[in-house]
Amino acid sequence: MAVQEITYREAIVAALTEEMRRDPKTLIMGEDIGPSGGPFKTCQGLYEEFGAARVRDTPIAETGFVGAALGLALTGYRPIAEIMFSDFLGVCFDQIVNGIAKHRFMSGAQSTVPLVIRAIGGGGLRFGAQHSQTGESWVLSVPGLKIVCPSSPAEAYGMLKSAIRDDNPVLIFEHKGLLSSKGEVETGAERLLPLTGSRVLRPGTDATIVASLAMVPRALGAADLLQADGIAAEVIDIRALRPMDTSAIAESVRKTSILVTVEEQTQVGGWGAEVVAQVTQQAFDYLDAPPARVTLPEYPLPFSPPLEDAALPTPESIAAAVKALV
Amino acid sequence: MAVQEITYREAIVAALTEEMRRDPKTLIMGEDIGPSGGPFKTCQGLYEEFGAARVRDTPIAETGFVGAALGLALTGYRPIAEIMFSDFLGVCFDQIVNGIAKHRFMSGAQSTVPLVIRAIGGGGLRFGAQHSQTGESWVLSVPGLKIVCPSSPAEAYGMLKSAIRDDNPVLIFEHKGLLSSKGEVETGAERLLPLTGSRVLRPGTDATIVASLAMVPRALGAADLLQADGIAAEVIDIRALRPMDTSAIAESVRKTSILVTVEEQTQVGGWGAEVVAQVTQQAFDYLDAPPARVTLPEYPLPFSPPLEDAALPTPESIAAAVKALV
Amino acid sequence: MKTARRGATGSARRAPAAKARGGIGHNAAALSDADRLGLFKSMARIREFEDQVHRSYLEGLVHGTTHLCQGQEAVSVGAAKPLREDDFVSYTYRGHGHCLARGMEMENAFAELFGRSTGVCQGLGGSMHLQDIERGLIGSFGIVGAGMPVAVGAGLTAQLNGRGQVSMSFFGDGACNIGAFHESLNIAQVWKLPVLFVCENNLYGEFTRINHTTPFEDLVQRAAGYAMNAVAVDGNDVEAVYAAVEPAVARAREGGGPTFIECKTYRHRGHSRTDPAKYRPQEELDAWLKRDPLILYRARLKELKLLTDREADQISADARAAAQAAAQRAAAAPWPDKDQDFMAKVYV
Amino acid sequence: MKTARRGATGSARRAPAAKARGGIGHNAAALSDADRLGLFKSMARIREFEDQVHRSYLEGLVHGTTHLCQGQEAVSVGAAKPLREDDFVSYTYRGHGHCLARGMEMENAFAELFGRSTGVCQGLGGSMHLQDIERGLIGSFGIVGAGMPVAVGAGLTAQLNGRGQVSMSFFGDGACNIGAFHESLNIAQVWKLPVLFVCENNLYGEFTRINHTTPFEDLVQRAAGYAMNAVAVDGNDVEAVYAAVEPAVARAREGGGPTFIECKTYRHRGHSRTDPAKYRPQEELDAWLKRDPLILYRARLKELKLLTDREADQISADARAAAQAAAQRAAAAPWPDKDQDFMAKVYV
Ligand SMILES: Cc1ncc(C[n+]2csc(CCOP(=O)(O)OP(=O)(O)O)c2C)c(N)n1
Ligand SMILES: Cc1ncc(C[n+]2csc(CCOP(=O)(O)OP(=O)(O)O)c2C)c(N)n1
Ligand SMILES: [Mg+2]
Ligand SMILES: [Mg+2]
Repeated sequence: MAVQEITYREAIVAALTEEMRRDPKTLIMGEDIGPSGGPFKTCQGLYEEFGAARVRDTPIAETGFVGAALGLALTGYRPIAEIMFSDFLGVCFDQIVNGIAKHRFMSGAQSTVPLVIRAIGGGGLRFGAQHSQTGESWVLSVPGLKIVCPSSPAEAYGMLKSAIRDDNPVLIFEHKGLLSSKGEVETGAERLLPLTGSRVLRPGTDATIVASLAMVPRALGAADLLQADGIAAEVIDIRALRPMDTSAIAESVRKTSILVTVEEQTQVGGWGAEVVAQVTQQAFDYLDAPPARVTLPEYPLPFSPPLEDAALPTPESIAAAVKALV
Repeated sequence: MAVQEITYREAIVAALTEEMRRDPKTLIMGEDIGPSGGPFKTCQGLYEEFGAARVRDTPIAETGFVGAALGLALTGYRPIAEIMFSDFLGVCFDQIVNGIAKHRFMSGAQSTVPLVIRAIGGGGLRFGAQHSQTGESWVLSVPGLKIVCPSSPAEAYGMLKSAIRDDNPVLIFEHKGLLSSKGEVETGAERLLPLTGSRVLRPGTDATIVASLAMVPRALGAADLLQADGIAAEVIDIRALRPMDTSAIAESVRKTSILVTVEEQTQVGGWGAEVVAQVTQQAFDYLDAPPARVTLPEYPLPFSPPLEDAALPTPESIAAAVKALV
Repeated sequence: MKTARRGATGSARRAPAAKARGGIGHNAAALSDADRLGLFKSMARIREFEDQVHRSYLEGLVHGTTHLCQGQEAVSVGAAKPLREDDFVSYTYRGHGHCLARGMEMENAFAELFGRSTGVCQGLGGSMHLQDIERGLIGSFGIVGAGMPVAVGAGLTAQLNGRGQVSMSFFGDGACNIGAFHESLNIAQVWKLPVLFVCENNLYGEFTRINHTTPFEDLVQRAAGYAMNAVAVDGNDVEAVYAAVEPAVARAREGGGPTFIECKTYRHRGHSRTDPAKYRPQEELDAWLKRDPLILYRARLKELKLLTDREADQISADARAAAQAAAQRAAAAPWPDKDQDFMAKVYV
Repeated sequence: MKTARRGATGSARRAPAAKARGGIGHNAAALSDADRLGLFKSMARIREFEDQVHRSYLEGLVHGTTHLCQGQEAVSVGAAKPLREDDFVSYTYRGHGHCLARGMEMENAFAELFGRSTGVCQGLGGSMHLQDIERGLIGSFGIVGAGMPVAVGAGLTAQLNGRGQVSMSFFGDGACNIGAFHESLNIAQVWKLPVLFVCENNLYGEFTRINHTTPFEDLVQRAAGYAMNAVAVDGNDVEAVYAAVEPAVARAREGGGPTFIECKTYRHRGHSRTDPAKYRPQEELDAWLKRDPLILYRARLKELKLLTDREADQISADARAAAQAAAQRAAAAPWPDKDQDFMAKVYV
């Protein structure tokens, strides 16, 4: 019950540990998450505390264990599946989009599907095109899922706890570039965060910047740069992509009249388009300029460091996009 | 070399037949497409003409044969893969998004990936939530793919021919609700259609309606209804989703000042958002009202006929969306 | 009583030695006369249900498509027999038989196919997605193979619960070629889960015969790749199915792990309602029609003096009447409300 | 010459009878002295390349992660030996050895790992994605199992071309548990494709030992599920690998279909650069280090009087110097142009 400065990684471990203590029906499955604590150490200590029955090293078989999570959820358990790299969601995509997401609806709401899929993604670490994707765009359109994207230790902790208690399937996109980032978290408490809605991180009156995951610190960096130029940017972490609630973003835009979205995905098919479309709908008369989107380019992420860096949004490129509008 | 009134299904068969005659390196793989001609008869006669080596019944193993298509493409063939229902793209998603789409780029442009995936999707036929999806939203964000959506026999024919000749991976989303629809097609000719850009189907001055696949005839129906009310709607078939070129749509909106998109997918994550965002960008000062989107609701498609019908956009609901804006 | 025909394959040969009780090869628990009559009645009920679905289809009541299981009733019924109420079952779009064998009400099943509010899934699922979670009918999967990992998960639940439950997964011969099959068998075997993999080998996946898609017709051989206990059985002989499944279930309940059970059978009709099934050799069809599981079992019960022809006819007639009446009631049920709160059906 | 150790498993027992020429079990084509020296040199080259990658990594030149193959060189080299220039090879993120064994230039390989414009993939791929389409190196796959269906496709090309080409797919023990593996083996067997499935069983998938993820350690058993010709071999004995692969390749060239070849081996280092590999029992590691394929083959060549210790040392020293020089040149190469036309790299 103490407010502590911990890392995003530690926040994940704390949330998992606390929720697994709280409810014996929870269990976690994934590759190399047992004695070794996970390739990204996001399951550190779980095996020691909860044992092999509830902390399960799986074969390399994402369809198998993600599908098994559905079976567990339908029969009384609350499984958590770890996908080592979000990129691997491709190999179990069917289970997620046709199975997990639709099962309850197709049953006429007989069944509930209380499960969590944690997928660790993101670029900037020179992992190349098959190990650097965040992955949200692939599932953004899938009804029946809840999709959240924690950008800080507090969110990683609070949203993961909520996700585990939620009776619906929740996909959590974690970012490996954030794992060592630090922030204050009140662990051991019932600090649950909602699984919908966005969060204003920095108030401002001149422009609204909406970002997610590792783009959030970069958006905050952009706000600093803009501040120096006398532009007060409001920074919002969209945080939850499905169901998507953009009312607070529209509210902000009614004040700032300028909207810029920042995401670590290609422009076409990203959530930025949805935010732009919804906000244009809700705050049309308030917009001073067409909303802008800062995204990845429309090609796979290159491996070479200077090319990867050039492909990713930066505080500078975000600030430039804002300045072009105000 | 004759202009004929043929069905969308026959247009597909004609394009496949002609291109397979033209290039002995083409071949087609899929489930039950051999002697039986395919569950939707989209491969009728191919087996008889080209034989078992080039018209290949596969095991139920989409990852296997879609991955094999990549291997064929990398080694000198031009494979075409048929996915019986677009919904099944989920089981071979990884091969498409991490393999096929990225292979050339990751190779430093050494290799080319000349392959076509035809996926037959769409609702309205009471097939339930796992056999009624069109599927474009899942792949919309994937760089490296070309994605096209033919809405008429002429497009099914011309775009499929272009896709087969293209040296890039092309995903074609066909719609099973359109298979029996008829239209004029000049077969036997070099009537290739481009794989980017949209097409104006009906000119108008008061509103721009952009639709795809089975929503195109419905959008045209809406234009008829609007006409009766003195509203001249311009109807555009977006036709190609990736790379997306919205310049002609923006051009239209500069004239009409009103934009309504219509798609058979959920709103969140659909292409409509991208069109809205791009057009808002390009024609901001011309818009009289925030663009509207007519889409599926944010739940899986229900089986029961009245519920499925209520979920799908109709000429009436499209016309109503337009009227709310003009 | 017949015992299960052992698969004459390497996998069976190399299967772990049968345990004293519950191992494959051990005689199944004996069936009483009442059990036997029950098996026949259950098969007749499924047959008449499916025949009624076909008639209702022709009347325009069944929407979209539907996948009937006439000819395969002995599998659903024989395999369901050793199950307890608290066991779990997953199955496919061709799943009416499995649902009925577990006691699903005909009326609610018809109503689902008709898209009515009284359907088991309130009309949201349809023919391919009958579900009845209270009866352990955890899901009917439209994507080939997709139900198998889910059954593995239910098997893990069973193992963790420690109450001797089991999970049974039905799937076709065609499903044995897809990745989900492989991952499921491997995980179940590595974790020693109480899962029964019941393969209904009806020789066809849609319009394509097994020899075009699989290196052999005896799918029980697949189990060798997982060193899994396995057995092949005449899937048209309901008692043979029972005799193969019962010890495997008993073994699973006792912690002995999964079993792969290949049931050789045949579907009388086409793959789905639009398929006239012209791709099948007439002799093959004729041979299998002669081995109709209802005809076979009727003869057997007659031989055992448990059932006269008249009684058997009466059972079928009663089932037919019940199916007709249920379909009629279902057809009279209201359509679901278009203005209902669908989002409450998506999320809890 | 050693012959391949036959897998003492059912699958091997039940494998189709070996054909007169090229069948498994038939002696491989004899190796000349020059061949043997070539095998040793090729292994030394890979070893020194990987050791240099490690040093370059410590110097900050290798970005992201990298998966080294020290200890597994005999597989890459022995399996590559019977291949022709026009054959196809697919492999994984642990693929440096396979590329070098097919003649990839060290400098371009280093440059790729260093993200330079002279890299085989112009810096767009990285360590996990070395590719050289001209050498038949059709792809290095980062997703476990994903290269296998691609190899099947290349095998279909080979079959259709009718020029006796083959397709070889390298993958790990862990990959044997994923769906793509299953679908690939089945399709290759049903279509009788000239595909060599070379499993590098190094006992670990990342940090997890095979016994936690697979029902047995002799992965050759998997082949029984496809009735596929199969053989298990000492993957640290380069001639044994060759002797197992050569007849399988010959058989494939002649239309005899695919073979599954399990090579038992071990990686000396951790899974990837951040992994100290503490999860492995010291005795296991020690035993395998003693069976280092370079040590084993050096001893063998000495025994055959083909190589003195001095000559062997010289070969390694030369390879080390070559690797060092190549790395140096690669490190001096320019970064790729940030303003290049990337879209031209995506689409033709
Ligand atoms: C992944 C996937 N691919 C293809 C299909 C289309 N399909 C539906 S049933 C079927 C045949 C299945 O055959 P089998 O497993 O033998 O079951 P049966 O229909 O004979 O009961 C196919 C190909 C599907 N539903 N899912
Ligand atoms: C589908 C998928 N799941 C997980 C991973 C992460 N991963 C990379 S390598 C690896 C272990 C693979 O083991 P094995 O096949 O034995 O090959 P080895 O690394 O030993 O050469 C894992 C789990 C991946 N790349 N792809
Ligand atoms: Mg079948
Ligand atoms: Mg390994």
